[in-house]
Amino acid sequence: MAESKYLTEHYGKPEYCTLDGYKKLGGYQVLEKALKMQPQQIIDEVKASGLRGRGGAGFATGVKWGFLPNNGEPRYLLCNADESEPGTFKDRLMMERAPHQLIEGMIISAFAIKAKKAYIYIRGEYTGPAAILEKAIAEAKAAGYLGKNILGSGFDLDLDLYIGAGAYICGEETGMISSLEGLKGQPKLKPPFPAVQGYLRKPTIVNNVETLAAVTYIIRDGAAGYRKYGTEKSAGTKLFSISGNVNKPGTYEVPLGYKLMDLINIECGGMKPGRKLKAVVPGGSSAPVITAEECERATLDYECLAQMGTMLGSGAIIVIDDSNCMVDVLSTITHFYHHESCGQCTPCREGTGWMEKIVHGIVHGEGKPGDIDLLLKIADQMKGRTICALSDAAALPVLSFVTKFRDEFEYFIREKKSKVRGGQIYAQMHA
Amino acid sequence: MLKCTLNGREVEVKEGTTIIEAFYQNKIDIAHYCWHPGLSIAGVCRLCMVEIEGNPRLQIACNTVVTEGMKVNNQSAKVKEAVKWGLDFHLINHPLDCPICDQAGECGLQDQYMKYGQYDSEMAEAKQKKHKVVDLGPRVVLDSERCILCSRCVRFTDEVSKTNELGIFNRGDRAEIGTFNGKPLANKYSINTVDICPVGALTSKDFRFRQRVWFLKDAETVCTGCSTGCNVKVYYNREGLFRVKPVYNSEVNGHWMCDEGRDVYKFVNKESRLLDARVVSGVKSEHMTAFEAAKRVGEKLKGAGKTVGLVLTGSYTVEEYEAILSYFKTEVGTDRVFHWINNPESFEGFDGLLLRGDRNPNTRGLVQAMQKHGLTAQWKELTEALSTGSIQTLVVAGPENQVWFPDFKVKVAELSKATRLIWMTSGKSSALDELKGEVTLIPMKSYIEKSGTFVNHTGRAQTIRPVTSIVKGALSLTEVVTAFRGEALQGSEVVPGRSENEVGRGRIHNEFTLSRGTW
Amino acid sequence: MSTETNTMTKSAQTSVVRVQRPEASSTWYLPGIFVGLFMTGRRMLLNIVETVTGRRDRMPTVNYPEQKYEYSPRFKGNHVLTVKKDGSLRCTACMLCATNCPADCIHIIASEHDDPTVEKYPIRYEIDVLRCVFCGFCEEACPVDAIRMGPEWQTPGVNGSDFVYDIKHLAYRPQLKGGIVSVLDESERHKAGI
Amino acid sequence: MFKLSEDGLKYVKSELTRYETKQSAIIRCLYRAQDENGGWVSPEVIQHLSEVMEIPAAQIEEVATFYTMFNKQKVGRYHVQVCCTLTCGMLGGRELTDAMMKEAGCKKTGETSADGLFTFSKVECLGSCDTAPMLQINRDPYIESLSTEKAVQLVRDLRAKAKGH
Repeated sequence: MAESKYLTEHYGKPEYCTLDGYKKLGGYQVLEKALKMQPQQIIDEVKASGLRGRGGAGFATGVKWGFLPNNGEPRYLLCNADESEPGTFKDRLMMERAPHQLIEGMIISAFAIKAKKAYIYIRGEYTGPAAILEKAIAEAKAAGYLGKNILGSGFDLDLDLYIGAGAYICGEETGMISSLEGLKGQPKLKPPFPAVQGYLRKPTIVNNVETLAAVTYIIRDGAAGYRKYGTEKSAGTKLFSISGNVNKPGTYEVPLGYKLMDLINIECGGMKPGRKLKAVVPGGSSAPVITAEECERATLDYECLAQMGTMLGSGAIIVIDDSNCMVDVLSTITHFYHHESCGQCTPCREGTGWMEKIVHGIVHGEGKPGDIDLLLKIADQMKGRTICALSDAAALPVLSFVTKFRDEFEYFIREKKSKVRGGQIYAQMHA
Repeated sequence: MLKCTLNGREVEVKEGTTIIEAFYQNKIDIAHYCWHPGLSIAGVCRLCMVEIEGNPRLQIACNTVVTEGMKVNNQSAKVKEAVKWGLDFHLINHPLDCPICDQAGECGLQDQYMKYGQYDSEMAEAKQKKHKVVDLGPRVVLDSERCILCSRCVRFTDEVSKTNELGIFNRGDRAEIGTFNGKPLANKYSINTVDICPVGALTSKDFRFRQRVWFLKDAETVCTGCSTGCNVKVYYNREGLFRVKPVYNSEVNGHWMCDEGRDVYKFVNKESRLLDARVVSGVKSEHMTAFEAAKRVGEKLKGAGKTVGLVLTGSYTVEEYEAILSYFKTEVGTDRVFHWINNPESFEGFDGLLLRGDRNPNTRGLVQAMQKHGLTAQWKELTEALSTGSIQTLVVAGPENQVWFPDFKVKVAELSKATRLIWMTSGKSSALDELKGEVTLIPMKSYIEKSGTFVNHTGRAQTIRPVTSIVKGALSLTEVVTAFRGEALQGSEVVPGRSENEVGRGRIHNEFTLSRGTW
Repeated sequence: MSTETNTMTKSAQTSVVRVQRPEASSTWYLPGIFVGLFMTGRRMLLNIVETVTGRRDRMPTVNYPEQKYEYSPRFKGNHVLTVKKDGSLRCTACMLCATNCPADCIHIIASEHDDPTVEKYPIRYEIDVLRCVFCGFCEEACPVDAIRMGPEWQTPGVNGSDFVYDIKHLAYRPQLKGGIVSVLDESERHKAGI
Repeated sequence: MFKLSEDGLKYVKSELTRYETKQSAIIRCLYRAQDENGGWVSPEVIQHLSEVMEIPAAQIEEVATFYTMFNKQKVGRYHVQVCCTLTCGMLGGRELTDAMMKEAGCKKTGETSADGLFTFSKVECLGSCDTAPMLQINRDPYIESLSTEKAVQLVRDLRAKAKGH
């Protein structure tokens, strides 16, 4: 099996960014087909396709759409383009290379869930993609794909772009809704879930860029056509963002169920010369790390990775070779979560800071013998204790790093220097 | 009604009740900081964890609605472990400056630590430094290090006072409560934020450092600051009253009270009280007990008829009005009774939440009593009668809260036109001290020293009980009437000594003191 | 009695020892009186001999008040309020000593300090030494080593007010030579999180 | 005192009605005000916005302090934000920041260089891990696939460019 260009078929063609170029390559034809369908038909098709959310949680999209209450309240569709999970950069590529693909997917999805207003929430740092999207939205509006009575179907949709300002937590759907409401991006209590009470307490569906883009393809090829790719439970293709110590990092689209080692060795050109694979973080920084041996068995689908105690997440694969000190890597991760905790729930607010201080102490040679067990205890108590999953996301890497590479941590605490690179790691060289 | 089981106890609750409300209604302890019955649900302290049968994950009780047959437990080992850790997370950056913290003794962190904690913290890293002793406004001081970011105060200013001064700035463990750019927290309800603060982050400037809370006893009474009649608790010891806090009453004040109402206790303390009776006659001035002075006045009042006038303010109880009005009507023989209101312009005012322009607790009671006795005299009749001299003897009762009578000094001057003036009040005032001519000043009991009934603006009657004695020998209006009649005082109004219960409490306190470390 | 005690304090599982005391009526005091008289007489005679022979240093009695007996430095006598390095009071007016005091003899009035790092300090700190039972609980309760009980034991005075010790006496009396410095300074206090 | 320009006021007014609630306009208006105030959000900026937008100042301050892209302190002309999370951290983002700071003459992050040109921040993942290490200057497009030499050269180039003006 090799890389399959399905969503990314036309990526890299500069004209694909413009409306005309996009239309020439088959764009907006599916929209015409979709607008002739019944909304429920589209939802059923998406349900049948087995499409699962590509943002991280992997929740079945069709099922999520089915949660919307039928009470005649206005509904909202939000596109989550606040891609901030460390290691993830696929959405940026999609928005830069194919803005109209996202817009078409959003119009179809909005039509399916009967939303009259849709937002794309893009992270503030993505000023380039934001400009491209604004232009594309203006083009689509001018061409009548957005606005009143789209293509004579009687369906209205207003699509707008909302820019964030630098907060990881706004990638969480209720955090994003808070941010969109003009508040701090702090997640909201669930229940009520956004599908029932979301943006402005109205039913709201939040989907990832890739998920919404894939809807177009499901309608084009039908559920069966989409299911040609991937496995029974993990259908379709997925864009994987691969970074770290490989020869050709980048975004690759492969069907789900693809072998992890194939992706690293074939698509990414393998490890750097003379280096050995040490570990892989398979789904963005919050996914528990897997060791080189586990990588041999890993296939890129939701089930296999869940079985290994980790997750597919957003499809961000960070490859770590043997030149890296795992304590040092963990220190950047704990710093990240400490910095990004919104500060609402106590276990997360205090726990992320505590863990960072401990790991920081270890990398600066101030570790104490009890630190490892304390880290495990703190991480364990942070799991499942908070409103959103950030606390879990902060705890899981700590748990997995410490248990799977315990020897490195113990060595560091004992010798006050790293086991790799002869102890030459950043924290100690630049103290 | 729904049936559910809390810690193995089957109870019935209304539909839509959250688990924490069910716990509260059934008086079962549950740890929590951010939940407050008068505010929206924040769900951030993560302390009210409960185990629900059939759910592998612990849930927070404040945001989970009870369903039929739900079995909830907050005593399991799993919950206790979670609460212990939840508490530890709260405490790792807490400065533990309990020795100088006013909240010590009534602090949520201390209470929960004794219940769920009692461990040695494993936190060895440096604590987060934040701002201390921040002057937040005219009445509140903030200590950010002690703050646990439960957001109660922020929700209060957003939802109740609707003044939006407070916010949580920054994020993560750098987050701090504060006002924008040092703008003062100066709404009329600001001390409520101190009340609802579960820790010592917000402290009241007025109460700050004046007493440790464990030296204070408390008693429930009614606020006399305005005609709303908020239910309050006063905190006192033998030195006097120290603070006032609201008590929940859904029909009167909810959970809150205004800042000005909290100043009422100051009129009660010895510093601002008239301590003994004074009879001034020309240049001669004589001090005596209130009872003696009242008795002498009574001798002259009896049967004096219409040359006697009576001025009443709305600060007294229904029982007192009844006693004095029937005395004046029948035994003195006058119907010249006048109602003195504090500020005619803003008398009907209302700030939309609690505070009313009528700053008397019992205006309604007075009006009802006067109607009952068929007394209809208007204030201008008094002015006329004083200038014509048809009223020679004037008896004035009140006001107890002189600061809220802006025209107090003007009125004193006006009323002193009477040949003989008998002024009964609990508060001392330079205007009264400077009165010349035939003047008798009689010290009255404050609302904290007597029993009776106040009728608030809605017509709701609320009773008060004597709490403590501050000025010995001061009288209530009822007792004044007894003295007028020359009868002996019954001991009924005397504040009882230490009850058996209190003795018991003292013993427990001593035993704790003497056997430390054994519990 | 012993069984009753056991049921009362189940947590204290130490066994109760029955103490046998002789009946009062069966006790002879006369021999004891004679022993006492002998000892007193012997001491008196020795004192006379030692005075006459000029060996006063061997005498166990002292000529109070000219001569004063020095107690052990660990003696728990008169209270001392310690000071910080700059000479100001160490006390934070937390009132734990007053709370713990079984004789209710400590009276403190706290106030806000100008320096926000100090925050709270006593403007009045009084010990009514006539009520004091010298139990030492105040010293134990103090979280910042602000009150100690020193080796001085004399408490003379001519009227009641002399026995109410104020800050000036407790912290700055001449015997203390400018004040005793607390072992817990500010930085340590912050480290300890107090 | 800070005041928005004519255009800025017009922009804020139009943003206020762009979304369902006027609160939603806070972020965009803060960006605009930050640009007009020389790259940072001062208390005056928030006060002014609060008056123009008729939103409590505390609410705007909450938003301004919550998000990292609003600078609460004055920054240099080039606010260099270097990603130091995970991949960028592994591939030398932190070392690179130190080298750039040394070249620019900044002792620590958040400090503005003496010539007022540079302020450095170590920021969290910017979503360009395949081109690590990378950085962003102000809100301009990313500068990617750096090495220490390239980064130091970048500082020199920017300085030369600023002098040229």
